Amino acid sequence: MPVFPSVEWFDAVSRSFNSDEANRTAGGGIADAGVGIIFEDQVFLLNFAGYECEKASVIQRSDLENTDFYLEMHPDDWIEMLINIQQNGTADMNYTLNTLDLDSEDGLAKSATDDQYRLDKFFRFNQTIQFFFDASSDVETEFDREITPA
Amino acid sequence: MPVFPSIEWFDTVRTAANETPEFRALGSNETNFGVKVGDQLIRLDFYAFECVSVAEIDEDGLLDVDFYLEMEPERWQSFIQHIQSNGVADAQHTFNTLDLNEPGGILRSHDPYRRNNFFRYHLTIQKFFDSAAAVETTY
Amino acid sequence: MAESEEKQPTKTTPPPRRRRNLKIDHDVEVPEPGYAWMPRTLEWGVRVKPGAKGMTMQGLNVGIYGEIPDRWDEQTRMPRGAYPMAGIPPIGFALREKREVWADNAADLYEEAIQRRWIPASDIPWNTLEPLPDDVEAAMCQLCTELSQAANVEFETIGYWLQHMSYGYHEVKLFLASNMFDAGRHHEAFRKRALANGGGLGIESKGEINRMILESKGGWSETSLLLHLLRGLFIQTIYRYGERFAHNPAEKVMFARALQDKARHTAYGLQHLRYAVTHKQDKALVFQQLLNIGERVFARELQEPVVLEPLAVIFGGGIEGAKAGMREVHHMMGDFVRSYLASTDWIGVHRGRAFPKGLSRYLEA
Amino acid sequence: MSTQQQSLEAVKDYADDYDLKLDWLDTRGEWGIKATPDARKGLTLEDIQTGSYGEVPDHTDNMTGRLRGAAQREGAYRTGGYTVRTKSDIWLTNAAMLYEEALQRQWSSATDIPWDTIKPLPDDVERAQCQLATFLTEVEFVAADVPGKWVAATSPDYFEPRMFLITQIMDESRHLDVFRKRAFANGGGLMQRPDVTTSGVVGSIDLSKDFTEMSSRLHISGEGAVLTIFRMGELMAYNEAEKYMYRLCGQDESRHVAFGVMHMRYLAETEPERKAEVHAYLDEGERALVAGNQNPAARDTAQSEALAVLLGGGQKHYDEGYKKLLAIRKRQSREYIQRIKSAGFGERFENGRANPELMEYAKA
Repeated sequence: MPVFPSVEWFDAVSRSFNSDEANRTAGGGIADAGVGIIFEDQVFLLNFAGYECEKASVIQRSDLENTDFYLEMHPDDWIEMLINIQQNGTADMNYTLNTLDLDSEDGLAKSATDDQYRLDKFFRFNQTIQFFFDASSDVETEFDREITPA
Repeated sequence: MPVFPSIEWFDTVRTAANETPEFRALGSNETNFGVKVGDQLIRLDFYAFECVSVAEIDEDGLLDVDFYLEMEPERWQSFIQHIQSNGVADAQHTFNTLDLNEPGGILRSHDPYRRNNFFRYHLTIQKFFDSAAAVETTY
Repeated sequence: MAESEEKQPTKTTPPPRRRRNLKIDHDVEVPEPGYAWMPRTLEWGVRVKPGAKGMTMQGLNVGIYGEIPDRWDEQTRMPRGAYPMAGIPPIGFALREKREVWADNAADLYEEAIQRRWIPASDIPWNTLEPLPDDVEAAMCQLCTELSQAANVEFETIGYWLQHMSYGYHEVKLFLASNMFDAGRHHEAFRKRALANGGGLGIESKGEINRMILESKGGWSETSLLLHLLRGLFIQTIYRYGERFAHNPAEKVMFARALQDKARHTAYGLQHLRYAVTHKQDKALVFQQLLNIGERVFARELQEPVVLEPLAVIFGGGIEGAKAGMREVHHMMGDFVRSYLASTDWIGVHRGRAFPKGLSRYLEA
Repeated sequence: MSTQQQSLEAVKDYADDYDLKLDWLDTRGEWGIKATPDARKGLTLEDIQTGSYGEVPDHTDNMTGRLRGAAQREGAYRTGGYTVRTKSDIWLTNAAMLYEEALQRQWSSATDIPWDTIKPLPDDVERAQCQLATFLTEVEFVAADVPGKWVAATSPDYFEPRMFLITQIMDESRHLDVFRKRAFANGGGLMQRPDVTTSGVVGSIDLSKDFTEMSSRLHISGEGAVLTIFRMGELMAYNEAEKYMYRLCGQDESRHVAFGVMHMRYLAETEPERKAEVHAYLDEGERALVAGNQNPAARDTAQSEALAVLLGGGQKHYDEGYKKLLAIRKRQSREYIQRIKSAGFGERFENGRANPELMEYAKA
């Protein structure tokens, strides 16, 4: 069972996301973006190209400057979001990415270069990124800790 | 095994088409049209993303449809058999091509506005008949 | 120092805190709300449910919201049925009569356009293109040049008119936006075909018909007559024959898809033009006059070889077959003229003896 | 395969025999072009920017509607009357990509919104939602009418940005329609139309005579503000239908914003002498952003009251909703500032030119 977060876990989610053609319609579709993911001191890069998430890899924090934007939350909030997705099949109304972004003091989507054009890709491809994390409901996931919901 | 043409045959194809995601993915439509096989006349009603009904009609019923497709029974049979051997109608067997290839054409209508519905939905109609590929048929 | 440490970004952010609600300033002074807008509605209690086609624009036309006035005097963008506010400066819409734009099928055609959309980049199997003989490729490229330019004229024309149509008839504005979108797709698809198989673009059109459509500024109905009926049906007929004579699945799909779009535009044109004729006494006469000229311009430009000759080469499978191909072109023109005359009759404009020889000669084909 | 020259000679002989002109065969654009589809996206507009067909002139006298790269014809009518004939007036580096993205990411308000998830809401909340929907129904099609005019006014040599503008027209149609649908979907109706916002007053999007002026107001100020509304809409949605509606509109809107940012960036890089003029448009845009006529998140408008009701969860919690609205305005202001910096006009936030009230919002 893959552990969140890990390349193995992101690969499993990518397989589920990439294989579901429904993710290409209804506001999904091609999305070219490098998306960073920060979970404590672990940093990952997701490469979205065309209709798919093509690759997940571990990167250095300094490499975030090469991403279009990155998503960073308190580790407990990451886990809470993913549990919510697993319970509902998709994120419910309180756990969509945009809601998490606006409804938190620090925000969720950030830019390492302060380039709003690249950060705006979070909005441009919002449904695709949402479909991606929603696809994690198909992936049995292990977490490295237990959390108390906020 | 349903006989072509019969209500049973068209109903079987209708069920197969409605269950095909590619059929629905071609988009919504709203038309009714006739299929004339020799003296036999069948009316098909399409609405939204489905073929909603098939019914037998008489010659007068042709006045109530947007258009109808007419071929001799042997031509229809050969057309269906082609789909069944090929899986789908190939480039020479699309209705538009058949209409232009056949002397006198196969598309008929008494109303130019309603005739135009064939062109609006021809890919959906084509996909409907492609669904016959999986329907065991006798003639 | 390790490389990763050296590459640390200069900008550091504090570690994220546990999520909590948006940070708000509780000391801010909140002005008393007026709520003047709260009771302002002309009709309340509407509950439209989605049907088999989902929630459609046509489905919204209930109660007062479904009352479509013959004239819309509002000179701003106020949505039909919204609670009006006094003192809004006008924008100035030229088309405010229902008969100038309306077609009963506009809302449904708009939804249909969305449901039946396609994507030239990925829905056309471009990898099925195979090299063609130079003469056939050149003819195909010339045809695509002409079709792409005609689509360009179509969206330029609608782009001009869209801003002049009042918001009382938003269904028509929405449909025409989809018509522009379709035309853009045709412009794109035919350009792509010309540049995808070892050829290139051909020569531009002389532009007689283009000019006639683009310079039609007297009224939208008159423009629609030329754009949707005269030129539109011609292009639609070419698409039909394009599907029939496609050399590969890519061309087959391209023409088949474009044909559906074009038939939608025709459906609007026919309904609108009939509406215009039946709601204005002399409109049929105006259309007669315009077509007397327009058909002759059309027939004259057909003498230019850039459309019918390439079609003859395509239909004939090459220049050597162009003679046989030209016979097919005559069939095509016969189909066009018959559908055109049936359509003019349908809208209430009977061409009769005024129809030019340059076109009627194809009726024998 | 024969060479083109051999084919042409054979053709000419044949043409003489059969009374064909065939002159179009040897009067053409560049020959031998074979664009290759992208493995992931199919054959895109970027793929066909190849050979001479990818060369975009800095200035064009193409007034006949000729496709870029097609052969010019003597005696062709000057049908275009195009006023945009200078590349920097409309160009951006990625219009082709944004066009393809727009085609791929279309959606249907009829069938992609889960309308059946809408359940009756308290009257004050429903009224607030309908008030906002009425506002958006009206303002969204401004961004369809106006680009239509510019599509018609721009030379086909710059067809990539024109193509993008056509997708925007389609997007905005969908926005008009989805908010009208929302107003009627849950026992409500349309409410008070906005005052002034979309009318033809000086400096308005409608009246701009210059594309960049129009774009700075439409794509940067206007749509940037509306993007924030869509984000707020998603945050305060009361059901899945609203959640989807705002999220999908937000995607579209951010594409339009991206167009504006990249056009301004191109202009700043290629015609820095126009920067002062663009700052004047931004001055106007910022005044509108804080004045409340254009921006529903601004204070003391019907829309801002409706937003506060929605964000708070009803009239009873208006104060809390209002405070949330202000907090979001801070985000909106910061995003706007960052966008302008991305576009190459960030100096206005260093030299004191930026609207002080806006800066205050961002700081608060």
